[in-house]
Amino acid sequence: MKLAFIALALFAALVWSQDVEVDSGVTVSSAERAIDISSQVVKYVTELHVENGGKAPLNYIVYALSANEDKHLAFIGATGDNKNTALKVSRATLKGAKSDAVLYKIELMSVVAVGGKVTVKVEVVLAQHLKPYPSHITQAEQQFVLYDGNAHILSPYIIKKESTNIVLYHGHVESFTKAEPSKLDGDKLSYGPYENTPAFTTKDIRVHYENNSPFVVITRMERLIEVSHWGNVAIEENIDLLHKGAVLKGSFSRLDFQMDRRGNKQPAVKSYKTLLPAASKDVYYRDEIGNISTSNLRQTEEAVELEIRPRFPLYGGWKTNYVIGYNTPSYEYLYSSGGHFALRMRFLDHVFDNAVVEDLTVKIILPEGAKNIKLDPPYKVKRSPDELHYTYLDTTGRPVIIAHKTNLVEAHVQEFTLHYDFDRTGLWREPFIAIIAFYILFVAVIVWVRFDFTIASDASSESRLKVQSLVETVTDAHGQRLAEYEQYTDAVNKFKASKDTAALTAAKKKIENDLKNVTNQISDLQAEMKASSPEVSDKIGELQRLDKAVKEQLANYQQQAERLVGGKVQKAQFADAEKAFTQKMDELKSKMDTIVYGL
Amino acid sequence: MDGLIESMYFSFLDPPNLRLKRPSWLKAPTPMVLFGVILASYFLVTGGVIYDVINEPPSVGSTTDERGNSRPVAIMQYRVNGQYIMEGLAASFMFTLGGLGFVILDLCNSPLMPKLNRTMMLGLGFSCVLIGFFATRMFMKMKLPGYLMG
Amino acid sequence: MLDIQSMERYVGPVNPAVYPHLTVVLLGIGLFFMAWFFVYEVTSTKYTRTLVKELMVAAVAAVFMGFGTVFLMLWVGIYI
Amino acid sequence: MAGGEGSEVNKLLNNTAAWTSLLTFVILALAWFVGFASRLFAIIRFESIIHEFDPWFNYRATHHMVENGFYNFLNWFDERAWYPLGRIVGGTVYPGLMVTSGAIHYVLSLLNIPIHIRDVCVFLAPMFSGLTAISTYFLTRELWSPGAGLFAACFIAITPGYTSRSVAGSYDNEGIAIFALQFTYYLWVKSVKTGSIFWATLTALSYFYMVSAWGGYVFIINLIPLHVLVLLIIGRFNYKIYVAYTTFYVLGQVMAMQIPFVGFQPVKTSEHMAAAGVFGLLHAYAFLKYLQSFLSRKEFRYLFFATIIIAVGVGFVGIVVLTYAGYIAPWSGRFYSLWDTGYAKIHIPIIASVSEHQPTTWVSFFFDLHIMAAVFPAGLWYCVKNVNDERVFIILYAVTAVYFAGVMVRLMLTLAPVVCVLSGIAFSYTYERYLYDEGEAKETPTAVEGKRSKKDEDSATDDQDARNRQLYDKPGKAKKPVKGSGGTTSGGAGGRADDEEGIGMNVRSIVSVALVLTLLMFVVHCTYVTSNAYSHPSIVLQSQTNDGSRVIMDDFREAYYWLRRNTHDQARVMSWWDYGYQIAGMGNRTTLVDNNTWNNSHIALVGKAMSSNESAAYEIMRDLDVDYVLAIFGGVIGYSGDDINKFLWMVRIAEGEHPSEIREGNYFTESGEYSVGPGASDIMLNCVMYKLCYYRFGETKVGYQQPAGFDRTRGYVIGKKDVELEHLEEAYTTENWLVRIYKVKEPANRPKIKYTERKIRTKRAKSSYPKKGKAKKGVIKMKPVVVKGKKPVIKR
Repeated sequence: MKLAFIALALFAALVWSQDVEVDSGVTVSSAERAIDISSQVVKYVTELHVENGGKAPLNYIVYALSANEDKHLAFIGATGDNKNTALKVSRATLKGAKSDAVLYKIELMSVVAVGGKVTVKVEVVLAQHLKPYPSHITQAEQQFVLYDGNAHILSPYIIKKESTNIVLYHGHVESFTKAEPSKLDGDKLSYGPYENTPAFTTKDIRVHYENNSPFVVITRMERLIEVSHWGNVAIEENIDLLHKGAVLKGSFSRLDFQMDRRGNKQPAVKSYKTLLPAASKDVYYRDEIGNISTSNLRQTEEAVELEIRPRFPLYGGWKTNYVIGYNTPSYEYLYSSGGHFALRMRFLDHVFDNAVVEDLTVKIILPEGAKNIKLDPPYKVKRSPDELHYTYLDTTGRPVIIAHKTNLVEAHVQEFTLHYDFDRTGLWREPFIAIIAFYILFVAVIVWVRFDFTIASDASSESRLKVQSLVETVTDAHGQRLAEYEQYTDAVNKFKASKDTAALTAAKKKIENDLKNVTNQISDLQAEMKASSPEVSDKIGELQRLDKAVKEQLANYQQQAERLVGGKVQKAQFADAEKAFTQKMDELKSKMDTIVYGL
Repeated sequence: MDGLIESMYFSFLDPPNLRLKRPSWLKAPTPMVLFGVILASYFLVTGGVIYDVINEPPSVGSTTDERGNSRPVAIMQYRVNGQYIMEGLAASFMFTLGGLGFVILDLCNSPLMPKLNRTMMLGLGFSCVLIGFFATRMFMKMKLPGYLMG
Repeated sequence: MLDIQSMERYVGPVNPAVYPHLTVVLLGIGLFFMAWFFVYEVTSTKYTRTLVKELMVAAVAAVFMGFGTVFLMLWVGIYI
Repeated sequence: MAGGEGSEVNKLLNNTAAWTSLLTFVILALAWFVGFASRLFAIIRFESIIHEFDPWFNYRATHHMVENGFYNFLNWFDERAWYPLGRIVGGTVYPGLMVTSGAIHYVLSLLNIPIHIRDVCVFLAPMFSGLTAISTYFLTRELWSPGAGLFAACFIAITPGYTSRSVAGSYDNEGIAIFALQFTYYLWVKSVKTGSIFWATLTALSYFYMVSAWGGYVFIINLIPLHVLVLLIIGRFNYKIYVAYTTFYVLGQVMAMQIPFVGFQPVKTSEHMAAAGVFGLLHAYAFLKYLQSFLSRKEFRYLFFATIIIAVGVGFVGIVVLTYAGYIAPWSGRFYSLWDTGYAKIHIPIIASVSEHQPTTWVSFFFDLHIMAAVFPAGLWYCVKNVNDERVFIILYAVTAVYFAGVMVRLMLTLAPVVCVLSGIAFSYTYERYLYDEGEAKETPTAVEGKRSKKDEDSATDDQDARNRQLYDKPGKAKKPVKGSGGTTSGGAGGRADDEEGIGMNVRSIVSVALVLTLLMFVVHCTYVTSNAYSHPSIVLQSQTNDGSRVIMDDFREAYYWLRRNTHDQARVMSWWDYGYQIAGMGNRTTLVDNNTWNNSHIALVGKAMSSNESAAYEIMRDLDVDYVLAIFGGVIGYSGDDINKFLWMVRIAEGEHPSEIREGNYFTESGEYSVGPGASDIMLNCVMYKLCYYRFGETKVGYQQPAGFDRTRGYVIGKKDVELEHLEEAYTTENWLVRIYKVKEPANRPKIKYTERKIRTKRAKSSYPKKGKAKKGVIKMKPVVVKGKKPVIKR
């Protein structure tokens, strides 16, 4: 649905452009045009002072480009009286206009009444408009290019007064078309002023001048933006470069290259700077065969400056490609309120100055479970159907938004906004999956150990295992019993202190009761084991005997205590009785322990 | 079955009445002899004898010092896959010595042995191990002066 | 569709500075329980082992290991 | 629950089985980890990248497989190699490596773990080093005792001899083959012990993996029969061995034949005949055993010798006859050069030219084994002293491996594992003698251990032994006779049966401490060697500036990437064969010769082009439609491994094929040494290689004080400074001149050639092609034909 809409918009913009008419009364009182052809792109900045001398109020004006220029048009924008609001510019046709002029309708902020004035500044960027000539040069030669243009400002209106200033690359000018008054000083070339040029006046001019600025074009760029709600936005740019200047002919000599006096003025690209966002960290720069070790990073306050040196200097006609990626914290670009999120960042980012991008693809990977996604781009882009991307700990896949645009220049470095909804609890799905994975592993182990691979089960090992387990239970029981003894003694001692018989008897009953259970349990085990392993059961029998001994020790200790309480015996007498008791107990216990260990 | 064998095998040939016995000098070597042989070959191989055979290096190298008169050098420096015969043999001797040290350490544990011998052998074996170890280290340092330094 | 000024900037739930500590602690505990689990599996015999205990230990181990792994990934820069 | 856990923990605490298993597990895990970590120096210093030469081909093949699927890989005809011949990759590689990493990659991608296949390849070898450690543990446990196993595992994890081939990024067959080797041996020992078909089958399977992974499988298929044979001779035959070997042999050979590269070699080449012979002999022997039951002694004796003699005689004669009839291929040159060590030097310059095929010096032994080189004989001694079936095996393994290691530096790799096993045995046995003891001796290693990082896992091991002992002694303290409590530690050794007093505690502890210290030094050594000697990608060079900061010279990749980007896709690049794989892998361009040196005459042709003068070379280049010529030149930065230093081999190999045109002697100075300096011969100064390297080098000054044209590697000024190129033009030269690429010009429209020259041309053209017969006699017979399993139809 959305797709259809966008397609429609594009369609409207390109083909089905609306008609305009030009009121002959409207005139341009004065116009200055600055043309910058010092780099690989051509920049026009035209300032039109329009007078509405017609009958009807004026709510748009028309700007014209020659067909040739329009072929290379990358960007066109206009500003009105206040400089920071862009005016809407759209393609238009005019009945009876001369054929090769392409018209653009610039809609004004406010209607200009009859007799009113308005100033409009139109900015046009042409990409790959300059033709290297000669098209092939050797390593030592300079690069010369041709600029084809128009001495006059092409306009459907009569222009009272116009002038054009061309900024050339600082270097030698081979030739330029004279159109009086026109003059060249240094790297400035000026045409005009001309008076009262009629509508659609053209005077073709051609400037043949030295231009050693890099003509490097990004033939293909893929920009991958991966949003993670753990607080990170990862960006990766996949860039193909081609030097579209004059093609290198003959051999490349490293010696000459090293000896070359021209430095950066030679028509080859040694290195350039790429500006990354200020907060970007762990930057990488590589290609198919690994890191490109020749690059260095500078941290400035408003940006991270990455000086990129391709593996080899780029001469005319040489290609290379590389990948550059970095992480940025999410608070730079990601906004949220409740379950609603919005990502705002640049559709195209700076690669190098005066860059030209022929084909840009932007892919935005959102976290798993992002719903009703809406992209609003800064300019018309072509959307491809969304895809799914699977990466670490993914199950249903992450939605990927894909948008294309061709023929971009620096003026296109603008921000898009992407709205989507995301359930914050969905953040915990990855840990959950990890946990599940581990748990499955463990359960697998549990199941595995329960398998029995023996073809013929051998009884001996079976019984040994059984005995072993029984022994363990015995050990437990024994430990329990020791605990019981302790309790017993404690109880008796307590009784000594607080002379209440009731408590003692109560405790005694309980403990004896427990002891009986344990003893029975052990003797059961013993019986059980008699069959399988007699010697163990004998040991246990030994244990039981000792246990009896312990019991009676306890019993007579208790009697002693009672008699003490009853005053039948003296302290001293009781004391040594107690001593005897304790050491007796100890040796019994140690005996038992040895047996139990011996099991 | 056996009858079958009898009939078909011994029907057409009958065992000659000969006394095969293996000659007296040929008897299975005792483990220790075996070990001795192995150890000897180990000594040779680690000494790089095969290397010496193939690209005949001099037994000892020689350099001419600043005063022009030539001095012998024991070790071919800085060349990991190059050596003089003597240096190789010396090194492998050290290896073997270390090995023997361990063997002795083991031997001197046998219960029936007078205290004195035991201690002496212990000392002997122990010193063998240490000497072997440190000597080889020293060779290495002479070979590659940068050894174990960064 | 709300406009962006009305939203606040989004920050991740866990401060990246503590990823290492979390990783070490969680994985440490997780490994302890895992070791316990496996030792138990090795030593216990057909007669002595009890399913409930195994499952309990496994569960604890799994939880800690799971979180530990996730934070390990985040630590090494795999922003899942 | 908590209380329950408490008691549970207590129960575990005094449960020795738990402790041994836990400690074993922990130590193996540590060994794995340390082995993995110590192989990452290259990654940390440089990046995650494939190392020198062969790995690049393996990586390329793996990549191709991952892209196009397994079957397309098996049928892959690589037209970008050996132009114009091409190479049937599927039939000429051991696919195990590619399949392994491909499978890993596949599984990972099933789990949505998007790891690039390159990283899988880079980290494969370190991963497998862990597996090797574990299988070594098992092997040693079978041979001796778990304690020894742990020692061995820790040794193999870090021993340089094995690390050298398995650092991260050296993505080569050996990386996984050593694991396969050890595992096969473990299974073999196991099956000899149990005599069960199950284990024998597993052995065969593991052997199959080994065959698919590395040409070194020949070692296994000869060592195991040798083991059986020796067991027969020393009269240790039993039906376990019979079952084990027959099962293994039949299954193993059949499976081995499934590998396209191996094909019918198992029944057709001499390398495998020993196994077949033993197979037959074993049956004869078993048959006799069977007869013995119902024959009189005399008959039997007679029958015995008769049959044995007949069997051996017939078998031997049969093999010989078949060999001469050409049904069985004779030993391949590479294999043959193991016996006649001088062979390669004389007949196969290509093999001899590879540095890793040089015979070994003592340094390598020390470098790769360190203390183990000395301990190894002790371990052997223990095995010889109380020998049994499987220890016979390890003894044989040791002896053969030592010999091979002596012959080729490269085969140090097969020696390392057995050395680790035996040293593990020696150490654990000695420690059993010197640590097991009532009283304080057992504290020694623990105390020492305290001083050491946990990473140093030797300490972990002996610490573990000591701990075990404490646990075992616990019942001992309970004044109870303990039966077999030491069983686990002193496995078959029975070492602790006699509980000796005698040597004082302090002496014992001194010995133990000293040994621990030597182990510590061993660890230091291993780390040092690994980091300094074996962790260089060799496609990225690193140098220190005088202020200590390091400079990275990335010239190789610069050049290869230039090729990749800025030459047309089908461009054919001529270079010496060392760089073939790299050009194919990184430059993605067609090469004439590369590192699988299967066609000597082709290589010789390239060598001839490099070593003859430009116009002659131009002929060859035109015939081979070469577009670019690539040469490695280190003269500017003093890189010694460059083509000028390799040039003599090119000449030799060329001479082997074209004796009429190339003569080694012509490239020497009058005094007969090899030099490109002023004294160099004209032929030298006019050969293409010289021109490629020194074109316009005469104009440069590498240093202020040096004169122009001073070659840093050679250390003198070059002989001829004004080098003109007629048919070539410089296409690209990297930043440090390390790689120089030249474009072969199209022929001039009207070549004006004087009649005389033309006559010479024609003669040369005639004489440079009749190399058919010669090639047969020369080298081709030796390896490639045989290796590809074809029957060498015409000899002589």
